[in-house]
Amino acid sequence: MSDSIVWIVLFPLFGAVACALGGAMSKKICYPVSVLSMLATVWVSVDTLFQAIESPVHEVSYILGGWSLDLFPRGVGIEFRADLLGALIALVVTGVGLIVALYSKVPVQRETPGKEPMYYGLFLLQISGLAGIALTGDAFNLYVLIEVAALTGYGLIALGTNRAAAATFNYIILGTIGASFYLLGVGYLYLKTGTLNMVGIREVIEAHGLFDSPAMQVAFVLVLLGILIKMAFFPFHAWLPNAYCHAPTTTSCLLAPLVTKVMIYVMIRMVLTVFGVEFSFESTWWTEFLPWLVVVAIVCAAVMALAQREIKRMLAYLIVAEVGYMVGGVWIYNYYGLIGSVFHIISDACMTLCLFLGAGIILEKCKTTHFNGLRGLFAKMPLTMIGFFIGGFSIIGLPPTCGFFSKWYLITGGMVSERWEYMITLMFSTMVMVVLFFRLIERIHLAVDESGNNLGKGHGDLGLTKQQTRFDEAPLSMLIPLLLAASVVLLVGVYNQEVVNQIEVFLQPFNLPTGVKYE
Amino acid sequence: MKKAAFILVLCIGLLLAWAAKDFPSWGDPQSPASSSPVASHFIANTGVDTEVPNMVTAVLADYRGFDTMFETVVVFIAGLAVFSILRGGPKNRTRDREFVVDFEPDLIVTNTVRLIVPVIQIFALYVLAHGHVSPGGGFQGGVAMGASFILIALSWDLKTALARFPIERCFTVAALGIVIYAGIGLLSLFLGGEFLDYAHLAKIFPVSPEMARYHAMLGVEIGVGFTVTAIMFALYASLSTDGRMRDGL
Amino acid sequence: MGLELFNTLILCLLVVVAVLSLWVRDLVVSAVVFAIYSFLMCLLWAEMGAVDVAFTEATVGAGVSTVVLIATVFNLKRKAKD
Amino acid sequence: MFEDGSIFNQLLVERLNYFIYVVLLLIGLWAMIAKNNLIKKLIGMSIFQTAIILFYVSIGVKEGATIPIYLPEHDPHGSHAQLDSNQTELLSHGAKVLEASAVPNYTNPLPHVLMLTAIVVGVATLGLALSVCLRIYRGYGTVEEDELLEKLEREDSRKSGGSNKRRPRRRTPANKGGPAGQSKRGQTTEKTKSDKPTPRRRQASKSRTKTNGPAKEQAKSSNRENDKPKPVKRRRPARKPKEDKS
Amino acid sequence: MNDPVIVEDIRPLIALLAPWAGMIGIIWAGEKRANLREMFTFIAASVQAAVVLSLVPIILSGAVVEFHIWQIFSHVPMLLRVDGPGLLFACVASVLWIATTLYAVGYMRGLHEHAQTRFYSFFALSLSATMGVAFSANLLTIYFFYEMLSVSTFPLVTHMQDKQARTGGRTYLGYLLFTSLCLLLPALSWCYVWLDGGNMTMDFMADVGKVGHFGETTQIVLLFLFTFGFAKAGLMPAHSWLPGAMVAPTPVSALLHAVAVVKVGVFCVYRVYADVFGPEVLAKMGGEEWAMVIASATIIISSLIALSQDNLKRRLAFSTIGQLGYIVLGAAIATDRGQGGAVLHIAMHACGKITLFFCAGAIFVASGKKYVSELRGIGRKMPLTMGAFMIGSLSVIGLPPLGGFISKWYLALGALDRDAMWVVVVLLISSLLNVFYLLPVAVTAFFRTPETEKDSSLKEAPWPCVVPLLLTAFGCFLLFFWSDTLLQMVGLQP
Repeated sequence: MSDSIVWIVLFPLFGAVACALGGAMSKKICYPVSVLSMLATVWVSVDTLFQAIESPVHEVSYILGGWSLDLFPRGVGIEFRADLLGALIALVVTGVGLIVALYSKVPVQRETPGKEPMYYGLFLLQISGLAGIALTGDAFNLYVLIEVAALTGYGLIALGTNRAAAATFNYIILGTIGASFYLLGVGYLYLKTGTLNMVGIREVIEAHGLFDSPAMQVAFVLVLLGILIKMAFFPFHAWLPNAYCHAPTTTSCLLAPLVTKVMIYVMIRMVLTVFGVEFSFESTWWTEFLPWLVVVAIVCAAVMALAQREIKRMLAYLIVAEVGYMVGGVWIYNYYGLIGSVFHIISDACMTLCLFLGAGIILEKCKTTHFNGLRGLFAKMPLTMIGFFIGGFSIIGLPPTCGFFSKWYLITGGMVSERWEYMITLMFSTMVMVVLFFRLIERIHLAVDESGNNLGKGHGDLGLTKQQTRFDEAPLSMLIPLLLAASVVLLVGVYNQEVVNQIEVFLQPFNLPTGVKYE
Repeated sequence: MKKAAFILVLCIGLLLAWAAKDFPSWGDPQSPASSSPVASHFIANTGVDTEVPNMVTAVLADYRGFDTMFETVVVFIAGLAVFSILRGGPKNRTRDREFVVDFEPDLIVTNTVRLIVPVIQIFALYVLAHGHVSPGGGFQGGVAMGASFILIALSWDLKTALARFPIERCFTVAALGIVIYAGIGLLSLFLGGEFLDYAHLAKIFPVSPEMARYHAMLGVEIGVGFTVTAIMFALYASLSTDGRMRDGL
Repeated sequence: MGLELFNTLILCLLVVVAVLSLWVRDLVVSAVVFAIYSFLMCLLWAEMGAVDVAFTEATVGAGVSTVVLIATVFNLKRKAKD
Repeated sequence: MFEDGSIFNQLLVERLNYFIYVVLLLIGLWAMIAKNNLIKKLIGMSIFQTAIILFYVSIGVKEGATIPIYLPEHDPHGSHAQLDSNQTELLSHGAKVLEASAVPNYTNPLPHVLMLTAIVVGVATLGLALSVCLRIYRGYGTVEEDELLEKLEREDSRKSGGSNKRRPRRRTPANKGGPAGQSKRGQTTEKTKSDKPTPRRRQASKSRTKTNGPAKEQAKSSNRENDKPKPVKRRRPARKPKEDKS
Repeated sequence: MNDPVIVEDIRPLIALLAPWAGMIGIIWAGEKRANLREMFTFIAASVQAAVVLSLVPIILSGAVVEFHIWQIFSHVPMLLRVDGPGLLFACVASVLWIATTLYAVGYMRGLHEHAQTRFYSFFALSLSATMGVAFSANLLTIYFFYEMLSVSTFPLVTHMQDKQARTGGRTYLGYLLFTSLCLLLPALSWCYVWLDGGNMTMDFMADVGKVGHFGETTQIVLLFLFTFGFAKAGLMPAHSWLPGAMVAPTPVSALLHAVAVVKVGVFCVYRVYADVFGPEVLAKMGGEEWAMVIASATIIISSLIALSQDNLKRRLAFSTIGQLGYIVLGAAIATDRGQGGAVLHIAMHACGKITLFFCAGAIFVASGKKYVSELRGIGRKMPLTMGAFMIGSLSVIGLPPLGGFISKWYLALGALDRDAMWVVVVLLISSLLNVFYLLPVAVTAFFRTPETEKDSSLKEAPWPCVVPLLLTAFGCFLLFFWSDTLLQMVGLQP
């Protein structure tokens, strides 16, 4: 249908309202309602993506309230624009949301008993907000949607244990600082350009040549600072690990793949669409040095991940490192780097989802995600482990998982613009991830403890009772989503060309430096 | 920590101050923000497009109605989150309070409140309905309405207030408000326009498109009012009792 | 010009009140002082011609948030360490 | 120092609003980062947000302009008050587009609208954060950052052995003894009233410890709340059964 | 090369997927139905071998078989192509897999090993990866299967799941993944971006020598990255994973560390030298000199180390490193006969060395002995085994009428073609060293009297262990007499 783009936001919204209204009657309906609304959402977002692909200008524009855009600068009404990038991200958001919604049946009942209506309401509103962020074409509307996503996120995390609540407070403070900085930056933009529509702002900047006005520079700094805080870029990452590793299982499965990635999408949107390539890269001298920040970020995050002894916490630090990848991919400023960044948003969402689903199942079955509790898991639940390891291999970047291809493009980008420091850092973190995941595999596969003493009689004896290694797979409602996510990781890898083609179509008009003639 | 914070804050302050010299001079009508075609369009065309004298209301509920819808959703989220975060704690206070509040409702206070509350509520409705031609609208009216219930809870005790406005009903009403808002938008969507394009409501109501926008805005404000009223009260109820919904302040 | 003075006065008062509300140890007091801050803010905005914003701030900022703050502080320890 | 064009002149004289908004912003930011009490942090947060709102409103100010509500001569309804209120009539020559000369008479409504949204978002955030504070106080008995942090340290170090995610919270070691200031009070009440509670109450408190709250804390608290509000009970017998049921 | 006829055919893919099908069957059968499980392995192996052998006539007729799987990048397909060297390698691997399966049955059952299902399934996986490497048509495809092999052999190496297994596995993965991710990947993306304005297909047939467009230093750096990136080739600085991986059960060591894994490494290096750089580029840049130097150094040093090893499997491992050096050397010689000799040596050495490993395993099964010094007089108790061992050693040393002779002969010829006498000298010295570290084993076994007679109960290992090693020993002769076919396959006319 012609207006499926707005349905992407509306289906979860109405689903949430239905949960809140119907949940009062019976808590049973919440799960089916949310799954159904997510199915509908995925369907409309696929539809939107294809509309964007087929349209001659490769974007779907939808003005809410039916106001005209013929004014210069545009921006009377609020515009929804799904160019290929936005449509892709929206599809990722809704797809992840669907898988997690399927997954949520058991953990939600276990971890937040009696709160299902509120939980699913917040869950769906979170997806609605994130999808809206991916689609909106209005700078201030983006702020509102960011706040929607943020508030639902606080709620979803703090719903869990007291520890989670304690972790949430930092998140609230930092998240509010970030969002407010963004709002302030938008204010500066409005002060100088007089419009709020993203494209409108860029039109004004280019028409009036506002490239080196201090206010614009400060606006750029503020917006960037706010987004970096929201995406847990290294110095500002303090809120992330605690929040994600103490949150309820379903929450961490939903937030970990999406929130940071969507914020990186916002950064790309700001850099390319709002400020424009010329402003962002040429007329700001200090963006030269951002890749060095990225280097520091990746190295520190990777080292801290090495120090962790608990899967979810380790994964949280991995996310911080991956954020570094993507930010670097943008700021090394070339064609391949941006392709890599965008593609890494997608693939990282898939593999992080995969890993957190696996960790959730481990938590469900073994009551712990600490490294010591993992021995003999492969015999206990092989399918889960396979899914989990596919995610892990993708993080390491082994072909043909999607992680390999995004890393490939990032490395290529670093090579093209001769950012050797960035490239070497990628190598370094890759090796760190190899260590991390094969350490996990050893814990699961071998019968050796920390200091290397044999626990069993060696020779395949894990030193566990038959009871502990009995085949005991997770409930289907959790297992199927995990395997779904794992297969998505593989499929996105195998058919990466289909995705990358769309990204290339999106990036063509910005004529970024490619280093070589590229046809 | 404090030193670092102070230095960081100072740096940001210097940055902002540095930017301030680029600002247009104070209250300059020619500043880009004031003179931009967008602002002028709002000022010039609100009357034609919507016939609402109060431009702020028009822009809020119509030109940027989508923002306002999500703003309502934000309020709704806050209510849901606070309620469900605080729920399910120990049934009684696990810690004593610093000072015992006198539970006995004071005679003078209650009687005064009994007189005031209806006035407040009438005024709230007036603010809500009259927002088109004077300052006010859904939020202000809703907050005032919620404040009236909070006042009851303050002067008697929470039980009395909850008897008038049970907490479950709060969320029903709040959800209803969002349904009203989004429903009006959907109606205009189904009538062939974009989402929230109220002008198309004229196809089913015997009014001109402008008046359709006018009245649809009123409906939207009512939806906002519902949500805000319910959630403001729910916030107070949850927070003042630490989620137990008993023996409030 | 009178408005100018009024404006300046309120702006200076704002800073004082803000510092005060963060400085006092008693949280209830600081909540009340914050209400004063909000109200000054609302006056300032009304003077700047932003009547709707002023109205909202008067109801939300000076009204509900203060009540909510105090209601919360009643459930916590009233004295702050700084 | 105040000659024209100097930064001080620009800031303090011409653009006092911008200067003050920066100052308020910094105060709020500093409070959010450096204050120790969580509630203080939140008040700082509100100041921070109101500062930004002040900035937006200052953008919208226009010399010699009135509030963004049509004066009677521009009022779409005022203009046709005298002629019969026939809708089609009204359509034909009701409201007109404001002529460009009149536009500067009104302040720009857009920032006001945005800030309405921002205010509401602010209060929503505040409420949510306050509820999180209550939850923290429920679990750790303090809203002071330093105390909270050390308790969390202890809890994590205990929990790193790794067992069921939910149960350790229930009997978290962090709450044993309670916070510095409060545990003392707790102990005193314990000492003074330890003989008071009847066996039945002990029973109740014990059974409660299984379900929620750390054991000692619970015992104390049940004692306290059973004898502290005594005067209250005396005044309001109606509440008594409720108290005991729980 | 003048581009030959290209035949579209799905058979390469079948050869690739047969092990997967087998693996499914194996897992389905499980521990309880052991016979069924091993039968599935046999079926998979024989299907694979049959398919591969059925391709021989096409290749001999000078054609090339291709199969396009999917498009990796906009202009880099995932393409399977069967040409002479690849087919030769594939034949060796798949045929020896059958023998190894038979042997593995005897070995694993003889020692009552645990987790045999896992063992067989990952064994099948690694064979599939080997086929992929043998048949892949461009650098990216080969890289995919290379990584797949690294990961799928990890459970086999750490099969024992104890402390040594952990150490071995760590060295194994540490070396292989570090080199492949940190040296190979940059080299690949370098080629991808900078060649042909980003149109590099990295194809072995189409893009030979396009690396020549780079500057001198870049070429050297690339050659370095590729040579050590394929660490499975076991060139000297990056060789330590191979002895470390000897903790694996003997069938694994036999097939993977005498045939599949290490040969995959050298085969990749051969591909890079012969089909990415191409002889003339190599010659122009002068990179092949130091490649040859490294290879020769590897040969000599590893042989010297092998002399000092008392653990039989470790000794064989170091001898393997040396022999791999031959192949790299031949590839680096960059003459037709040299590179042909290198490919031949893959086959010849595989056949010889697997015999030796089989024997070592058989001895371990029968007597539990691991060290050369323990083997006195064991030849009288196990004549067949030790006889096979003798033949294997002779073939590795390179005496006619055994396969090893042919390959070494062509290596020497190739060296003479570009009159590098010193290479010939190196070959001679290393052959002497081979004699010194291989023959003593057989000699001790046959002619030294055992110090104690108490292990009179000692007799031959169970037949499934003995038969395969006899077959492979016989294979060494066959390879000598069929050498002209092989020569034709690698494009050398005898």
